Amino acid sequence: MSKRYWNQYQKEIADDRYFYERSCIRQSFFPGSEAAFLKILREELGKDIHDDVNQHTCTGIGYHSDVVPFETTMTVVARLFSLMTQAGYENYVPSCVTSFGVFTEIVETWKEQPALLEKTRKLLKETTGREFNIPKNIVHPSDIIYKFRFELRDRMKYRLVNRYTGKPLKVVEHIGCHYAKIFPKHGVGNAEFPYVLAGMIEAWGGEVIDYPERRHCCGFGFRQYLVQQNRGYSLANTQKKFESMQPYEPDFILTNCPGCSMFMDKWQYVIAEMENKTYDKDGYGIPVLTYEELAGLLLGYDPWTLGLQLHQVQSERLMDKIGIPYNKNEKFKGVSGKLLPYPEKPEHLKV
Amino acid sequence: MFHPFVIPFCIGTVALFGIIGIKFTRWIKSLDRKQITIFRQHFLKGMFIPAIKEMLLEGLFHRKVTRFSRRLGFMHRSIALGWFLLIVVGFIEATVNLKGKLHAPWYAIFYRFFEHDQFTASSRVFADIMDALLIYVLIGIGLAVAKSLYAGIMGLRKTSKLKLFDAVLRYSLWLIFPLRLFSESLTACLYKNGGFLTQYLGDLFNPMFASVMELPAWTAYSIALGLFFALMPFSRYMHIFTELLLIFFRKYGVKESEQATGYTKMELSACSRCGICIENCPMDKVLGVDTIQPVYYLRDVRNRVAKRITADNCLMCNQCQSDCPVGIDISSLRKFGRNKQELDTHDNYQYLDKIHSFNAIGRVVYFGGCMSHLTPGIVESMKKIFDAVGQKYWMMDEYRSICCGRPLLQQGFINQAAELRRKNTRLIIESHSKTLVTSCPICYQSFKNEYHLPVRVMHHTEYIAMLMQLGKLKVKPSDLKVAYHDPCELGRGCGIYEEPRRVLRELVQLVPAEREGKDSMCCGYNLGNTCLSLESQMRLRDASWQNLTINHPDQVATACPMCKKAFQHASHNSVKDIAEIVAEHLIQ
Amino acid sequence: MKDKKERPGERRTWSLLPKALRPRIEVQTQEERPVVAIIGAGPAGMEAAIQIARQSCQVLLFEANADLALNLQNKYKLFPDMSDAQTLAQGMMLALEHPLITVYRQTPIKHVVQVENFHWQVFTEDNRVFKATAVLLCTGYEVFDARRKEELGYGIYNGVITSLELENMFKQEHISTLTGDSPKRVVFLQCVGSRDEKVGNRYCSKVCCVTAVKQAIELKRMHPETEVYVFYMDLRMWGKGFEEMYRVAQEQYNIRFVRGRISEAAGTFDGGVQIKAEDTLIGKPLKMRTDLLVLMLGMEASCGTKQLAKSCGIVGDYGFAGSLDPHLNDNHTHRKGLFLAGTCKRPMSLTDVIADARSAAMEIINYLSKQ
Amino acid sequence: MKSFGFSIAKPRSLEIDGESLERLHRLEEKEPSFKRCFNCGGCTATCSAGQFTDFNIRRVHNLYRWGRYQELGEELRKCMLCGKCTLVCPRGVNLRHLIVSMRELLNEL
Repeated sequence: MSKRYWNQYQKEIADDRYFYERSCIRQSFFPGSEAAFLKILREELGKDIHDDVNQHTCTGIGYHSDVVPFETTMTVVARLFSLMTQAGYENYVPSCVTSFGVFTEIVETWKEQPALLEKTRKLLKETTGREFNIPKNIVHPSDIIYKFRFELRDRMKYRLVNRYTGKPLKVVEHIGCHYAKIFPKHGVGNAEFPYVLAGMIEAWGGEVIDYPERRHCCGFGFRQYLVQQNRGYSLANTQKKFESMQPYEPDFILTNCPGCSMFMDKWQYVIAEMENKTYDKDGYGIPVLTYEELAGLLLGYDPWTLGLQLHQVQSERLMDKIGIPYNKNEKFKGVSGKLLPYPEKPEHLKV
Repeated sequence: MFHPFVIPFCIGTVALFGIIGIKFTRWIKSLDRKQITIFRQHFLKGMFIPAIKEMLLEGLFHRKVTRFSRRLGFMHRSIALGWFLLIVVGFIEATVNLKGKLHAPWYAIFYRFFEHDQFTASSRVFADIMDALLIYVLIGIGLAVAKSLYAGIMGLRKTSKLKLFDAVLRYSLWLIFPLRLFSESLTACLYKNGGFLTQYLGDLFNPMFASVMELPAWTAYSIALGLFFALMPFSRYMHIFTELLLIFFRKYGVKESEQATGYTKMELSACSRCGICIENCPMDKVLGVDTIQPVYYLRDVRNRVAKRITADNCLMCNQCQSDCPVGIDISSLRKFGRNKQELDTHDNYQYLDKIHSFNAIGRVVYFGGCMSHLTPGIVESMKKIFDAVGQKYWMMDEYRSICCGRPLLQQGFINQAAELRRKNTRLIIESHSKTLVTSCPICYQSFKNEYHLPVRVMHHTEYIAMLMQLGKLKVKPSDLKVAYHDPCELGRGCGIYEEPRRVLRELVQLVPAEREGKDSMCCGYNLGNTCLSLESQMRLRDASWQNLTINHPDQVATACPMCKKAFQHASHNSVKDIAEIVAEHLIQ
Repeated sequence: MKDKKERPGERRTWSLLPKALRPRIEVQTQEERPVVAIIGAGPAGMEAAIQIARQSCQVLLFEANADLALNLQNKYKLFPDMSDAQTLAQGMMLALEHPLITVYRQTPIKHVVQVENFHWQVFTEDNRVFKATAVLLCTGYEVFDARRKEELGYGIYNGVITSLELENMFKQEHISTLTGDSPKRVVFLQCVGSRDEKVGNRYCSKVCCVTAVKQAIELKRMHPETEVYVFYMDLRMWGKGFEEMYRVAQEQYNIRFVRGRISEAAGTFDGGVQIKAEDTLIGKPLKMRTDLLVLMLGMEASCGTKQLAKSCGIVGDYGFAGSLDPHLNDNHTHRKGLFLAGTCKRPMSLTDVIADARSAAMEIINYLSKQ
Repeated sequence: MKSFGFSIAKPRSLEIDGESLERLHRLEEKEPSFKRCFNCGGCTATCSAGQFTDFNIRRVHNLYRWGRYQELGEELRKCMLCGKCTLVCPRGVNLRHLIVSMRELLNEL
């Protein structure tokens, strides 16, 4: 019975042949994540995933900040779809949850209002001379990792287990609002039981923390953080989540949205510097990982290649708990092999 | 004429007058400008003789105490007057003996010790007079001892409680006169210079014993006197001198100001702690609260240990003030104790600036008062009365009311109260009316004593009484039996006792209450006390109701919306405001 | 035995009186049936009388007024089923015509006295004495005197009426303001004289909430165009069908419920009433002009209840008669053979009164069977 | 502490767990009848100051109940202490004493 009900909360995730679209901000904040995703898909799972050189923004941030009108967004998105069509793919995989939200929203809009689709086709044709097909399947990369979580588990070197105590690590999972709150049916577990990250954590040996503000927004909120005077609201939301999860003493936070990873990470620094308050016992903060970084870590990839050193809250203590080896000296070694200068240390947050 | 044993007495006397001098100077210096101006204005108006007269009446004869209880008056009078006469007659005796030559103060006090040859007829007479006076004082002391043992003898229910220091002083006072009797008797035994009493007692002593004991006895007498004098300025006995000063200033029109001044200190020291204020205090009588009465409150203030609750937990019904034999302005002193300087802010009521006056030339301004909004019966009756005599009126607070400010003032918010007074004053002055009628005794008291309004202020009972006197109101009397409840603020507060009764007598049969007039019992809803619980208020009200209905009236009349509400809340429908009774008896 | 000591020499005192002044002892010796005296012929007294008589006991039913069930007869329709109050009263009175029931109208009772362990004597105001084995007090309630809340303007402004007066208007099927117009707006105010420490009544009168809903619906039925507001502090829809009535009042009759107590009423120049309250749910003071302000009066112990409870030594809270305990012995008092039923104990709805009267009847029958 | 040009916005919801209710307990001690209030609004309806302003004494003491002293601000200064509220209160709450006590306790802030 319960299984039958659970089936209603599943979404269709394509098996292979993906068209990958990168995120605007992730490439600068978590540059290792997308590379790790491609590596995992190609090398661990042997999938065909296309990473187009001509891709561009989906306008999501501008759209949600009321800067870019909907028609423009639709046309820009149509160009992305035309790239996919040109490359001969049908399964669209946007790295960013905001993009995912924008795509699903636009595709749903076109379904309801075919006139808008026609208009968009016309606009794209007039401006670029391109044509496009609507993707058959739009999935988020976390959906794909979720789909193959057991396959990946079998290839993993490490488990989410505290090697000192032998107990599962306590993990806070946080799903981007635009993943399942806009069009619930497009998320695994819908909006009621989002399972995409929890599924990974459980499959890989960890324990999901169910805390009161689990479904609360991370505070990203576009308009809130873009205007400096409004940032207090953004920060207040993040703080609310931290206050709520703190008593459960989570070992780390797992996210699937670029904004959430960034704000839950960086605001910890801001709160520490403003109020001298951190949310772990020792004053280091709670590490925030993307699902790709986590999968990469457990598969045994080099943490510095994954880009963990670029996070605000550092992950050494977490890696120690899992038992992942890392070379301290190579933490800030650039691609060229030269050591980069160390970042400035915060006043209150320990690193 | 000197002996070393007089030294304690001398020290005490010098200390006494020195300290009193310093204290009096300080107090007078710290009078505020308003009080000094009034004093100057009255100075040339020949108030001197009446002032002295009252000082004598009160200081020596204790007229007001006697009015309260003759026995208590006798006690106070015998000590004060007796002692005073002892000093005066002693001085005359010494002067006569020295044929008018100057003599040291101790000479007259210890006259019998220094003068042994007292065999002339005149000196015998003096000795007998002095003995008689001594007996008079001793009777007083005896009564005081008895009172401290059993207050009921003096017609008091309770006597004020004492602290150690006061106790030492009291015992030294009590000792003075028995010691004087003892010393003089011993001297009389040795030198036969006593009067009828001292000689009689002296003859009972063994001369050997007398010669041994004479000097120690006189020394003890001197020490008792010196001790009492030296400590007196720091004790309640300071009242003996302060009362005189207070009476003097009061006769010259000086009153308490809004803030404590030197006059306040005079009043504080003028309390003799006779305890009369405990007697009728409803807080004690009905609720058994026996720590807040003026006698304790003033003591605590004097000793700088007064707690807020002592100042706060009082109805401000003024019963004690009306009973106080010294006439201390207790309500003002209590207000000073409630001063809320730190809370008392400025510019609180700017929202009232928008309110505009009404041109009421030729009209009466009618101010119902906040509470009258909850007793619409009073307001409607007043309107009926105005209409009946064809008097046009402007009801200032018909739709919304600005408080008169007295409730704030009573709780020690001096600035805030003043702010409300300014707003109301502006409205009243701008209305250009000549008469202000109010239905609320609290507002009435405020308008009359705290505002300085250029209009005639009347309580509605006064107004109705005036209308009746002028024959403007046509009423038909009935044979309803009515008891009248004097509201505290109207009766004891403003002295309006007669007008409401005059009005009622024209209309109905007035039956007396058990205690009325200046002894009327507070209904319990008085705004003066913020700390009382509803339950306590109800107990006070029930006591007051019982007092009113002792002669089974058909109806109880009052003249205050608060009192009316209080009685109405009990299961009694038979309470009416005078205005309502008048309106009901109008001939249409 | 204890009770005997309380009034010693009750009989001897009469013998000292001249014959003419002595109470006439009316002896009821038809048969050897136990006699039950019921004081108060309201719904409780009548229902108990019927039930007890059906069990072959003799019933003496005393009523101070000339009419029986005055409070009930003053009603128009009954909640929650809107049945006719008259019909119910008539039905009960018909059932009273039972050979074992004797009804004494206009017979106020002065006091009741226990003379022997199982004997009671009932003294009427006109000095008659009746013997009974058991006594049942059904002396009922009276409504709160609205003049004690002067701020609400009852007796001062014509637009302020009580729930009883409105009920009377319903009976005459004519609702109007003093000027004879049909009211454009009517405001009901709950809890007048109940839940009010100032007048000494802390208790809830239980029936006013639903009565206001009932009256509001009736009003709307007669005058659909009238705006009706009900000001309440809590709406206690505790009985069967009450909550449903409340819902109907909201939905079907568009009666508006405002959570706030009216604390002042003042007359307006056109003969209406202006009320002041606070809509506590939005936190703003509210002023409103209305043609009629209906005060939902609470229940208080009636004079008879107070007097008899006092003379029998069974005074409970607020002057009501006190039962032994509220669960198993709610009809008993601490005096043997003295029973209670209905609103002489506390405010009750008519439904509860009738149930309570039946339970009292049952208790009395049980008591008599043990003698 | 670093300045970022913005601060953490305070939540508009009542966050009771983090608040200290010590001041409320002290008020309840000073004026026990406060606890009896059943929020009928009679006080606000009759309030003299409330006829001129948006002063709402019931709201004020509910804010106090939850420790929202900032929102209370200077509201209580509008009160004229006339005592109508105390007189109409069906629960016998001694509002005048409550107001003075609240002002005293708030003054300590």
